[in-house]
Amino acid sequence: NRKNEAKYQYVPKVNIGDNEPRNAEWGKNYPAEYQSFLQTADTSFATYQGGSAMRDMLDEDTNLVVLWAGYGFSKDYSQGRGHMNAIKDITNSLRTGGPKGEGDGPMPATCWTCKSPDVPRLMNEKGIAEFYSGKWADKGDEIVNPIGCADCHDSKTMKLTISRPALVEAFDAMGKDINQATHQEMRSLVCAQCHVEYYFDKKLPGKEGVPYLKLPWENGMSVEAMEEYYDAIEFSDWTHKLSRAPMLKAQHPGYETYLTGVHADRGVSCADCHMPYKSEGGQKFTDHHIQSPLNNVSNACQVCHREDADKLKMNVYDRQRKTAENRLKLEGFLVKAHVEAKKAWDLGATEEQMKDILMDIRHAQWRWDYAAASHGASFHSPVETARVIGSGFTIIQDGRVKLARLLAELGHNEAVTMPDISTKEKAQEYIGLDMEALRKEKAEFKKNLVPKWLEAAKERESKYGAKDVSLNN
Amino acid sequence: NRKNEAKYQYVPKVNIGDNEPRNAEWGKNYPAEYQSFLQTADTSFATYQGGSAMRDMLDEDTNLVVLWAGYGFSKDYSQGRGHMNAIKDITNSLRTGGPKGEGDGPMPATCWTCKSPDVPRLMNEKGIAEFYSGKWADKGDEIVNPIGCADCHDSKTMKLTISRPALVEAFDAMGKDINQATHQEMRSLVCAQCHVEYYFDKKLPGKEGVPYLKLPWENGMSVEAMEEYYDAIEFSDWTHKLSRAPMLKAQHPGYETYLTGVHADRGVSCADCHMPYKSEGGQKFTDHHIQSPLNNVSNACQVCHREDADKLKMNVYDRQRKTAENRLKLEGFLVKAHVEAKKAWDLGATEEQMKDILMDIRHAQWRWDYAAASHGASFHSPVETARVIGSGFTIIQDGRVKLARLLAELGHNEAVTMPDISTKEKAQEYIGLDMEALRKEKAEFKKNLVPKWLEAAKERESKYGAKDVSLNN
Amino acid sequence: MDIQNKLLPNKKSRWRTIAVFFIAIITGLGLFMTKEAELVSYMSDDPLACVNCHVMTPVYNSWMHSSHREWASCNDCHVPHNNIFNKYYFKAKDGLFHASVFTLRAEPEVMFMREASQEVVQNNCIRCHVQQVTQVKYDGYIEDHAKNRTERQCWSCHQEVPHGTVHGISTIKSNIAPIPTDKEEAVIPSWLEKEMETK
Ligand code: HEC
Ligand code: HEC
Ligand code: HEC
Ligand code: HEC
Ligand code: HEC
Ligand code: HEC
Ligand code: HEC
Ligand code: HEC
Ligand code: HEC
Ligand code: HEC
Ligand code: HEC
Ligand code: HEC
Ligand code: HEC
Ligand code: HEC
Ligand SMILES: [Ca+2]
Ligand SMILES: [Ca+2]
Repeated sequence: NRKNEAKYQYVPKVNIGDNEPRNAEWGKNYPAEYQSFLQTADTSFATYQGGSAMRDMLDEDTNLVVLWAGYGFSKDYSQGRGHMNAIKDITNSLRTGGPKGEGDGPMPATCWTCKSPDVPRLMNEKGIAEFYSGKWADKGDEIVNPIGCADCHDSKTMKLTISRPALVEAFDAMGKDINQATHQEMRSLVCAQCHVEYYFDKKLPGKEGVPYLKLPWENGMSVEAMEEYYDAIEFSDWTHKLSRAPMLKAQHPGYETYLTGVHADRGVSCADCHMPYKSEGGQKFTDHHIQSPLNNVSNACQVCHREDADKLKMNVYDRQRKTAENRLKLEGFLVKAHVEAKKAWDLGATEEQMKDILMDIRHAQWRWDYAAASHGASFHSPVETARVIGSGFTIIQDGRVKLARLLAELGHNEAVTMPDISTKEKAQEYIGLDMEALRKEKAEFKKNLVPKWLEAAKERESKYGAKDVSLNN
Repeated sequence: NRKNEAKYQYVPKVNIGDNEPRNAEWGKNYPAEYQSFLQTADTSFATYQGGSAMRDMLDEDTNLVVLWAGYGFSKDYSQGRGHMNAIKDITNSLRTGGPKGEGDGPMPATCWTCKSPDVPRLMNEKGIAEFYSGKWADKGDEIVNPIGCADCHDSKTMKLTISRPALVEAFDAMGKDINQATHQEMRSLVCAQCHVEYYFDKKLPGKEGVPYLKLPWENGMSVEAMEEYYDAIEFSDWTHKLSRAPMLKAQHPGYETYLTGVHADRGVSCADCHMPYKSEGGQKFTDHHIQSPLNNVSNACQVCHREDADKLKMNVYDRQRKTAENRLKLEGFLVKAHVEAKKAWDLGATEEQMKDILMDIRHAQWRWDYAAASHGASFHSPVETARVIGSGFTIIQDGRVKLARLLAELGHNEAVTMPDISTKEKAQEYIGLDMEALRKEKAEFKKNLVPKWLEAAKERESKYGAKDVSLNN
Repeated sequence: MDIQNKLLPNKKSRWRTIAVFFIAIITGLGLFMTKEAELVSYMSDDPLACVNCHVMTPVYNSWMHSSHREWASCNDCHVPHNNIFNKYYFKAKDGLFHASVFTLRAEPEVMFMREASQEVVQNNCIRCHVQQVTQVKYDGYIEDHAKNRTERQCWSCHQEVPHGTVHGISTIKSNIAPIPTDKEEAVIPSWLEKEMETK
């Protein structure tokens, strides 16, 4: 029919192989999409709390340093930027440390999972568990292309496709079949491969020790359901350095929170707002410049809403501000709780006395993080986000009243003195980080190891060649 | 000209006088509107948290009894019902007590202000301050018609009109002129005459002692702006019986919260949802059966939203449930705070030690009430409502941590035992209410005084007569 | 079309017809019309201009209660928007037609859009909703839309947009739509105004 005719009326320049990781190769056939995709490298746009500009979150909000004391995020945490920056950002982040070579460094290979179309290629070549095994540095020469075409598309049909096993396994665990997803759902599910809360399961039967990437969705996607899941398997990401609470880190539960909002309820997909249709020179195509829709209100919002662009922006900011107001207050209480708990330990509190309090801290901070880390959520789903923050307030109030009584019992019946965390530096010093050392090892790693990775990759990719259509068809 | 001709193409049956209080008289000219207005007497519809059915709120949520200890609302508080019930409900409420005659009873005449079209009539006859003067019982024989036509309409032009001075004065205080209101705004402002937060100002220069009805909008309509206003004039509605905090009562800030929601932002008025257009027998008219729109989704919502009625209902319930979840938790903390404060007083706390704590209780409960009493707000403006509840959590956490330290200082370093408030009766007993006596005096009042009122009113109204058009024109 | 043609309308264009109609209105109906129908306001985009004629009150009121009140005025739908000349040409022609019918008191109980008007409205629906009705990606979002929309008028499905399902000039009994000639602004009744002054 005419639709298919139209679909193939362009003349393909090259044959794209399965799991082709090089975005430029795909770009030869789909130049409009590729050109717009390249723009995700841009880092000049900033909004109230988003955009593509580099923003040091620890600097903007020094509470975070204390909340994550003892965990990688207290070293370095920035605003997410466009997909083209994924490899660069994970390489530069102090969280991945300064590995000297294979087997070295703080992070596992699993960290690469959401950063590149080299991932499905490698998983195909090596096997899934094998991909997740070993250190982050072990695969540095294999993973060099930033998030791109093969992450979301089938190279033959260009249909949307799920390239990451974690999402498929999570659907299985919920008793759902991802193959039943509608076209419209796929326009969000390709994003749900990455913009979701995850953890590393090191106890997978048969794969013990491998940090296997998992989405904790078995009981559901709400903040309570995931908490219940983690509590049941007694999982914790780390032990807090001040309070010694067994902590959970929520990482970008963007898809989960989006689902609870009115846009999802009305069938609006991620791609509708973040990848709207675009006309250029009479040609219509999906804008692959994935970014804050506020940089593109006319295509992203005004398709459905005819209000002024300024008004729509204000709607977004309004929801973000109202959410931020309470999120920041909750954060303040959490900081106090950690410091008060530390004081209690210092005064000789027992494990028994601290047990309930630490669980309160764990649960309250989990809720805060679920609301905070799901970056778009204060717009995607402001009511659910507020509910989650409210539940965090509840738990931390219980915890802090218990703490006040415990401290009184230990002889300290007054407000606990709070540290000076007015700058990122002071906060990092307070939690005992040697930033100088971290920055130094990162610099050495970038000077010595990274160039080798790039060279090895270039060498490897040079053998792939381009499969010109005329030669192959 | 012919335009005006058309205006009266129907044949008016009667000439309606200025401030005609009898709805049935208006009904002779406007039968469709009148018939639908009569349906507000119906009390058979109930939703998750609204509807027209009689619902004893103190019974559904016994915390309320404790929160309002020492204040009328702890005696009796029900869900609002349709306008036709306004006179009946204020007469039956235990809050208005059992006056024996003029000058008796707990409530001022001002309480009548939002209950009847006899109010503008009386204000016109007696003067505004004179209307507000004296006891509620003093005007029982003057006010008998439930909320109706003259509250919202000009009798000559049928244009929407503002019949209550408080709203006009509040606009003045904000430096705005209500006469500039657009037709659309009027479709909400007629409601804002009553569905707003208010207080009784007994210090009005020249009218000292008269409980003059005022809307505290001078600094704005947000929860913070009104709080600031009340704090500045050191106003309190009552002193809490347990905690002795100087309390504020928020009464239905429905209009204020509606304004912060997305519907108001898009120009949707109260009347659009609560008085949608209706077709009956080939006639179109404004449905005057003002009620929960969930009893009428097709006219009230589906004009603008194409979703299933069930889905739209779920949207409403979803927002209400998420709000209720945190509102109830905040309520629980407030109850604790009052009981803990009482304990502190019992243990010999000083005014000085309690001062800050009592202000925290005042401010936190004000925020809770602002969110709770604005009945539709969890749908009208769920994000703002959540923000307000969040700010209540913040304040009460501070208060309760201070209380825990104070109690420890006073020798009570453990959780304070909470009273058994599992039923309304137990809760009312705990705060020291003699319900038997209250119910008895009410019964006597209804037996002895009310019939006299009705008779006197009948006598008075019989002299108004009906101004038949044929006789007058 | 070159620049000259844009500035100086082609002889065969509708410009002449427009001029003729303007003259017809001014001389033919003259002062009577001007007064009777608030002619000046009829040239504006204000919906109130249309309610100058009481027969337009039912459609005004239904529009006032429709989802489009905040977005589209009468002229957004009922007048062509493809170019400025066409807009006024159509308005003038329409105005003359309506005015004649009205003056002759020949208005039917239930009006129908003439075919020319229907085309205009259909095009205006599409003008505003072009993205929603033409983008392939909404095929999944709004089922069958692409297939159905081409063969029918939008309002064969979207009956409520914007005049509802009940039509006819007797559908409204108490016509109290705002009147453009009504300059009285106050919403406070005079007794209250007086009371508040004397308080
Ligand atoms: C109705 C439109 C809409 C939908 C649907 C939507 N988003 Fe968003 N998203 C936004 C807006 C608006 C922002 C706020 C951007 C800002 O603050 O600059 C945002 C923010 C984000 C951010 C943070 C971007 C930044 O610049 O900080 C991410 C990541 C994101 N969205 C991903 C997603 C994902 C994944 C989905 C689907 C699961 C999704 N969005 C669905 C409109 C949408
Ligand atoms: C399930 C997918 C997934 C996994 C696994 C994952 N990330 Fe990410 N990562 C993301 C997403 C999505 C973002 C963008 C978040 C946002 O801004 O909303 C991101 C952003 C980042 C950024 C840029 C922002 C910042 O925080 O400075 C860095 C660096 C990063 N990740 C490092 C890591 C490391 C290190 C690991 C392993 C511990 C890891 N990622 C594991 C999905 C993932
Ligand atoms: C393969 C993993 C992956 C997939 C698939 C993915 N993302 Fe991302 N996304 C990321 C990572 C990682 C980042 C952060 C990159 C960085 O900061 O270096 C990111 C960043 C973003 C940002 C922030 C951009 C900015 O300018 O601030 C948005 C918005 C976003 N993604 C939306 C989406 C949407 C919408 C989809 C699906 C259509 C999607 N993402 C699919 C991993 C992914
Ligand atoms: C994060 C996910 C994601 C990535 C990465 C991505 N795409 Fe897409 N792509 C989409 C989505 C979503 C659509 C819309 C599909 C639909 O609605 O059927 C799309 C559509 C397309 C289409 C169909 C035509 C059109 O414009 O709608 C082409 C061709 C395409 N992409 C090419 C590419 C190329 C080339 C790259 C790499 C440079 C790429 N895509 C990277 C998600 C992605
Ligand atoms: C594909 C259609 C579509 C797109 C694109 C879209 N929206 Fe919406 N939006 C909706 C629908 C549908 C609703 C639900 C209300 C309704 O049923 O009319 C909604 C609701 C809203 C609301 C009210 C919900 C709330 O949180 O109060 C706001 C505000 C909003 N959208 C803003 C935006 C902004 C800003 C963008 C662009 C970033 C956007 N929308 C993109 C369709 C869309
Ligand atoms: C967009 C539609 C909409 C608008 C506009 C709106 N409301 Fe509502 N209102 C609702 C819905 C839906 C409910 C919830 C009814 C329920 O819970 O049964 C509600 C509830 C109420 C209630 C409680 C009714 C009950 O049954 O408990 C009152 C009182 C109320 N609204 C008054 C107002 C006033 C006054 C305004 C304007 C200032 C207004 N509403 C504007 C839709 C609306
Ligand atoms: C500014 C207008 C206003 C004033 C003044 C006012 N009310 Fe009301 N009253 C209302 C509104 C509006 C409702 C409906 C509230 C709702 O359900 O959302 C109501 C409801 C009621 C009800 C029925 C529900 C219930 O609480 O049992 C009673 C009884 C009542 N009021 C008594 C009083 C008394 C006694 C006073 C004086 C202390 C008073 N009112 C003063 C506006 C007012
Ligand atoms: C003269 C004062 C007054 C005016 C004006 C007024 N209300 Fe009310 N309203 C009340 C009172 C008092 C009640 C509670 C009556 C009762 O419970 O006995 C009430 C009850 C309600 C209820 C609850 C009905 C139910 O079935 O539960 C709704 C909804 C409502 N009003 C909406 C409106 C809307 C919308 C407007 C404007 C179009 C409006 N009101 C104008 C005083 C007023
Ligand atoms: C709580 C406020 C309120 C009360 C009480 C009220 N009305 Fe209305 N009335 C309205 C509103 C709002 C409109 C719509 C006006 C508009 O949009 O111009 C209206 C419209 C009307 C209209 C115009 C025709 C129509 O149906 O739209 C008539 C006639 C009318 N009302 C008669 C009455 C009569 C008779 C009563 C008493 C039985 C009454 N009203 C009580 C608020 C009220
Ligand atoms: C006169 C038009 C109109 C009426 C009547 C109306 N709405 Fe809306 N509604 C809107 C507009 C406009 C928005 C904002 C979103 C947008 O711009 O599409 C909206 C937004 C919403 C949203 C999303 C906001 C949120 O809180 O998430 C919901 C849900 C909603 N409406 C439900 C209802 C229900 C239920 C009713 C009936 C009680 C109703 N609406 C009546 C026009 C209306
Ligand atoms: C959103 C588009 C839109 C707007 C705005 C609009 N109309 Fe219409 N109008 C229509 C459509 C569509 C019909 C055909 C209705 C039908 O046949 O069911 C129509 C029909 C009519 C008719 C024929 C009589 C009838 O009842 O069908 C009249 C007269 C009319 N409109 C006048 C007006 C006036 C006056 C206004 C402004 C107050 C207005 N319209 C605003 C779309 C619009
Ligand atoms: C001078 C009085 C008058 C004014 C002013 C007026 N109308 Fe009409 N209109 C009429 C009459 C009479 C008819 C009935 C014609 C018939 O169907 O015989 C009519 C019919 C219509 C129709 C249906 C017939 C058709 O043309 O397709 C539309 C649409 C319409 N009017 C729109 C408008 C709009 C839009 C305005 C304002 C810009 C307006 N009218 C102003 C008197 C008027
Ligand atoms: C001047 C621009 C304009 C014109 C002309 C117009 N619309 Fe709309 N339409 C809008 C806007 C704006 C919205 C509201 C979008 C939103 O939710 O923000 C809307 C909403 C809608 C909706 C969704 C709400 C509903 O009522 O179901 C439908 C369907 C619709 N229009 C159909 C039509 C049809 C059919 C016509 C022609 C008869 C038409 N529109 C003419 C601007 C227009
Ligand atoms: C065969 C029936 C049919 C025809 C003809 C039709 N539509 Fe629709 N339209 C629908 C249905 C069904 C929906 C989906 C409504 C829903 O979401 O429930 C819809 C939805 C819409 C929406 C989105 C409404 C929303 O809620 O966001 C718009 C805008 C719209 N149509 C405009 C048009 C326009 C403009 C035309 C004419 C070019 C048109 N439609 C012709 C049936 C039709
Ligand atoms: Ca996690
Ligand atoms: Ca008050």
